[in-house]
Amino acid sequence: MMVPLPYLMALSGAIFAIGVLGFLTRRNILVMFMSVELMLNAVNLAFIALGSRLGTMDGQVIVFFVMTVAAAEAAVGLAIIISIFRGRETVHADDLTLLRW
Amino acid sequence: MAELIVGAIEAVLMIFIGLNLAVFLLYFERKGSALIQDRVGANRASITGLGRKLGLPNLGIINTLVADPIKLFTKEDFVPAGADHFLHTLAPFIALFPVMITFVVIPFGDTITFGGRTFGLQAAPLNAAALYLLATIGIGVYGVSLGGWASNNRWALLGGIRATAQMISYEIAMGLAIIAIVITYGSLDLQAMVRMQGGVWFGWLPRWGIFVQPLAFILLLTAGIAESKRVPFDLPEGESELILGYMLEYSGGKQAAFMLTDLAEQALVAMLLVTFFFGGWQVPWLYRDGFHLPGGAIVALAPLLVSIAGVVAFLIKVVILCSFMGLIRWTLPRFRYDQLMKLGWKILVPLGLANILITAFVVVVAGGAH
Amino acid sequence: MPIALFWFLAAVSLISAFGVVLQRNPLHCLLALIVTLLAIAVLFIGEDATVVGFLQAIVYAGAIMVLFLFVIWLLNLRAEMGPTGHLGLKLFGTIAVAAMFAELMAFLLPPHLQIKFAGHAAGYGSIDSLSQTLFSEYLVAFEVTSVLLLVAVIGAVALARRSTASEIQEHAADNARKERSAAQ
Amino acid sequence: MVTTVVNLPSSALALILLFPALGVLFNLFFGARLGRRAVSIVGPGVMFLAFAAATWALVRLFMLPPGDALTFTLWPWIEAGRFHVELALRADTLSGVMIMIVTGVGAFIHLYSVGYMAHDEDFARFFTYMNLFALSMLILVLASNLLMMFVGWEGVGLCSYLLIAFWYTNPQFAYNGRKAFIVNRVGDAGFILGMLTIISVLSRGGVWTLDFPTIQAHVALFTTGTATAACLLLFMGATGKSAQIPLYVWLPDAMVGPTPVSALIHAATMVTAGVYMIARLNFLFMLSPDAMTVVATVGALTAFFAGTIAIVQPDIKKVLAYSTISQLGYMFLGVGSGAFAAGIFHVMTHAFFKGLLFLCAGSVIHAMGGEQDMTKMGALRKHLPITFWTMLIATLAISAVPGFSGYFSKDLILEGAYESGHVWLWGLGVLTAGITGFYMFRLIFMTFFGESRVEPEKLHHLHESPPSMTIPLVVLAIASAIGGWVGLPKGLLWGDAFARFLSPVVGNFRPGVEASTLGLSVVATGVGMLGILLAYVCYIRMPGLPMIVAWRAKSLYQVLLDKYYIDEFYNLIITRPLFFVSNVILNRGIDRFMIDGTVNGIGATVRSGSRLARRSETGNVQHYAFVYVLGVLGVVAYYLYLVRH
Repeated sequence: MMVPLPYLMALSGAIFAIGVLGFLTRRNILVMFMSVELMLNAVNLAFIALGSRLGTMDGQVIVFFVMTVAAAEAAVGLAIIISIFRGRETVHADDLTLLRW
Repeated sequence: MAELIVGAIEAVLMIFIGLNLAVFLLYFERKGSALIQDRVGANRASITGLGRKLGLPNLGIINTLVADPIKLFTKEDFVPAGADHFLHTLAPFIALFPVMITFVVIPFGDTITFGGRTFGLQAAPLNAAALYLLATIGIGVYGVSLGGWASNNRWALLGGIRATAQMISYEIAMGLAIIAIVITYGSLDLQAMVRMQGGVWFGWLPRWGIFVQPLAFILLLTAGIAESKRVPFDLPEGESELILGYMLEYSGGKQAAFMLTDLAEQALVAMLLVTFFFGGWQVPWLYRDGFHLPGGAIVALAPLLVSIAGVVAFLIKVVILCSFMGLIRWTLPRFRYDQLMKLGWKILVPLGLANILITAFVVVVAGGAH
Repeated sequence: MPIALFWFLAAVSLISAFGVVLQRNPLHCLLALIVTLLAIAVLFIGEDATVVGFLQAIVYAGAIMVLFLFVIWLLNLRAEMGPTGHLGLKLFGTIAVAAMFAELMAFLLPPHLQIKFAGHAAGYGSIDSLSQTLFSEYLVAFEVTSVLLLVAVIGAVALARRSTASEIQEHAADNARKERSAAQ
Repeated sequence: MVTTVVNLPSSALALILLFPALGVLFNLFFGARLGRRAVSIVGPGVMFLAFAAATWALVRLFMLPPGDALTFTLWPWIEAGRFHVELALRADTLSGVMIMIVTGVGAFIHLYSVGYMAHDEDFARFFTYMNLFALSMLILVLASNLLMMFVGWEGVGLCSYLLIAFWYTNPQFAYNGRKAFIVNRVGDAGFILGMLTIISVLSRGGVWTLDFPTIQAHVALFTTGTATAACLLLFMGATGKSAQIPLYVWLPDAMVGPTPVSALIHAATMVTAGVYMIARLNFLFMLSPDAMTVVATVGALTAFFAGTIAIVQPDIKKVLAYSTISQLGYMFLGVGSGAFAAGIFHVMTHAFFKGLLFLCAGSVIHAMGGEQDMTKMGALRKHLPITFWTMLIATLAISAVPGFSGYFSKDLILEGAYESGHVWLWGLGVLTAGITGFYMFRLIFMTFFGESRVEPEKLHHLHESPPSMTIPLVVLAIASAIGGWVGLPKGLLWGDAFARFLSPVVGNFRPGVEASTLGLSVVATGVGMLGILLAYVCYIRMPGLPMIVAWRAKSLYQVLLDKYYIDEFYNLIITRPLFFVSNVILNRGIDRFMIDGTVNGIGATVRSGSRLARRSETGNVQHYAFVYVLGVLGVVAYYLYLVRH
């Protein structure tokens, strides 16, 4: 007995929305980063759910890849954050507005 | 439904066993070390000196197993100023919880039959138990690290960081070892692994994993001890340099929880080693219908007895391994931090990888596992 | 998976997700995130994606998040005091996100997503089937991903490591040489 | 007159081009680094090698049956549809003569330059240009088709510009260089148009190439009209390159270049390119009597006017420049009246003696430390003996004293002019002969005779030039003395061997009017002697006389001195209006106002627009993300729409 697909999709959509919200409203880069991870997981959930309903492994494989990429992204992203912090002594998104006219 | 209930009971039983093993280790800490170091050790607080009257040697069981716990759990629960209350309280249980829930996947016996119904003696017959182990152990990191961080104390924080780094590093070695084992048995199911270790080679040698994966055994043993942060890997606690490391700011029940975690982890590691390498509940030459001795003689046994024998054998093996780790604890000095990392990354990990390669090669060539 | 369990997990994941967004202390956010990940992992397992679920717990919750933890420690981040972010951004951001959520619901809930589902084949989501798929039709992607990881490691090291004393001296020497050449 | 021409491939031609090319590369890339020694060896060396190769080619030509030619095809150059031009070299007797002149005279002038430019810091650059010039000139004369000839044509123009403005730090010199270049452009426009005319005519006849033999073979395709058009246009190019009326104005100013340049480019070789071109296309010009008449007339007039101007010029090189123009006029008179061989003959002799004259003048200037004004010279005879004697020989040659080279060639030309019926032009030519004698000996007398007018401080370091300069003088002196004997009057010894040698290419001169060669020659020579005598009287016997004459005929004198105000005239009718139009209308009106206005307007609009737009670029990631979310909203809405319908 499986959970109805729309529930899962709705859950994933909700988590995704929350992630977006966090990305938009938090000023701490790290927390923004975490919000990104939230979104990733929401999408993963959708993949898994649809994959299992369609009876294919593809969804899971894609999630597998998403995890890998997330790992890489976390490594590099955090390294960048560290180097930024060394240079600017801040992790606040609205203090890091150098790429500007 | 019955399965669920029985499973719950078994789970409770397993956790109970685990905790008791932890306590046994605690006792062994005291008395065993005294034994090794040729001291008297814990010998106080015998109630009414009864044992003395009976002329029994004073094993200091009381003050180890009764007085100390009482003392611990009646102490004041102290939270340092400026500490993060929530996390400070949460940390020990985050540390303890994963270990607890890990016990439930360990098969401690074959099947037992009650009133015509057969139950597997494994609380949670999980078909991906090996992964489950890794997952829970991985989660275990947070308790220690958060505990260190939440104490608002430099020593504690250092201890936490050390603990985190150490556990993460050795998780890799552990994972590699387990992967090799999984390749060998061709299954993630611990019960299946144990079943495969039944029977004998050449008519007399039990088909235990240790004979197939000695290297994996060494890896898993080392990594396991490191995971449980026991000597010689107790840098996170490192009394001489960090006082008590991440436990520094803890007292009473919480500290007890932390210590319990370590001990339970050790017990867990012992169980895993037994499961992976020493045939779990398998008794040499014992089959469902009784002993088939190498000579060819057959001693018939009742199925119930066989099952119980399995459980007992499992416990005995675990105790032996625990004691072995205790020996190690009192034999080896503590590593230096760089030595620790070097050992983890430059020795264990490459060994693990090589082991995986060889194993996979052999498996492919031999066609099929075991 | 029992529907009740699903509701429970959904509640947990949503609450903790909100926790990620709303808490002030980055560490608490991290914890909340970990909880979310674990809940989602269980959901995976409930969807017969056993291996991926455990991987989620091991890799995501067990490793990547520790990375975050380390960074938080390294930067010694404490709770943010005072208002965080721009008010306008918060307001409009919330509105936009609400709109997007509404759209997503409208897009995901309706019946056209009701896929007729007749149970899973044996061994679906087991490590065997995953490996089969992964190493047959996704092999190239898999290999490329390994390269990606390697590159990421190198990049992370290159970005985060402090230059050693000798390197600093070299750098200074270079600059001096440049100036001299410029002077000439 | 179409002869079935046999073409023998010969790598000698390639060698002739190869050596100067190597010289160019060497001097260009290593010259400055390896220093004067290397350059002064390589620069002239390559020319002598080319001379050797040219000699070899000529010897082979001699051995061929008349009418045959050597060819060397490198590769197809242009393949545009059916139009096909090959990069090919072709040497018939005409080219043979030219390459001998170019490489021979050129080689010695290179040698001379080593001494003359010894103290110039841009030694290597000079020889780079010189070799490049030689290369271009050789391409011009060896080209097997009109287009390739044009390449050489432009190449020599470029080198001429580079070398005139060699001392570019002097703005006046640079200006003169540009003047030469621009005036040549005018002519070259004519050349291009002529070429296009030929192409169009030929292509209409189904011939899609410009090879000279092919053109010659299909010359029947030309009507008199088209031929006239083509010829006049080409002649326009010739007037530019060869400094004829109306485009001669650049040549006198070109004298600011180093003297070897004047000798090589502006006397011996480049300026004769026009003559060569007409001779090369003789078959075409023969088709249009009008064109021929124009050529002859222009030549005669140029000869006369230039001569008259030369009479009064005080600057030694100016005198020589105008005499060059005048001599070129002779050549055109020759080719214009159909005596192509005579024209080329004069090209050769003129190359000898005028090159020599310039070199001598250079030697004099060298000795005088850059002084060019003859009124500040005089009595240099004892100081520069070699220069004096060689220059005297050259002067005798140019003033057509019998026996010297100039005599034969000029005689042939005048004879041709008379016999082709242009009696007036003949008269003009004879008159010019007198003028020539007069101004040349005026030059000699003012320079080497009379009492010295040299500033005392220059007097003591007067010195004969180094051997590297004097040797070429001697060689060329010999050449200009006896060089004419290859074309003696008919019947005398080997007769006009030169004309016979060329005849397969330029055909034989077919007189229209009968006349006694001897008589004509006597008249011309007599007039020439008269001029010399007059000069003697004016500048040796009674040196005051010129002043008096000049004072009496003040206006005429002034007019002559100011070269008939031609430059001023051109300024007035061409340069000024051109400047006005370009500056006021094109520059200020169209360029600055309309184009710049539009561009700047657009720019300003964009800038002000972006000044607003960049407000949106806050640099804050979250703002961007917000916009991104809005985009997502849009996309999802669109898909919703799709799903619903």
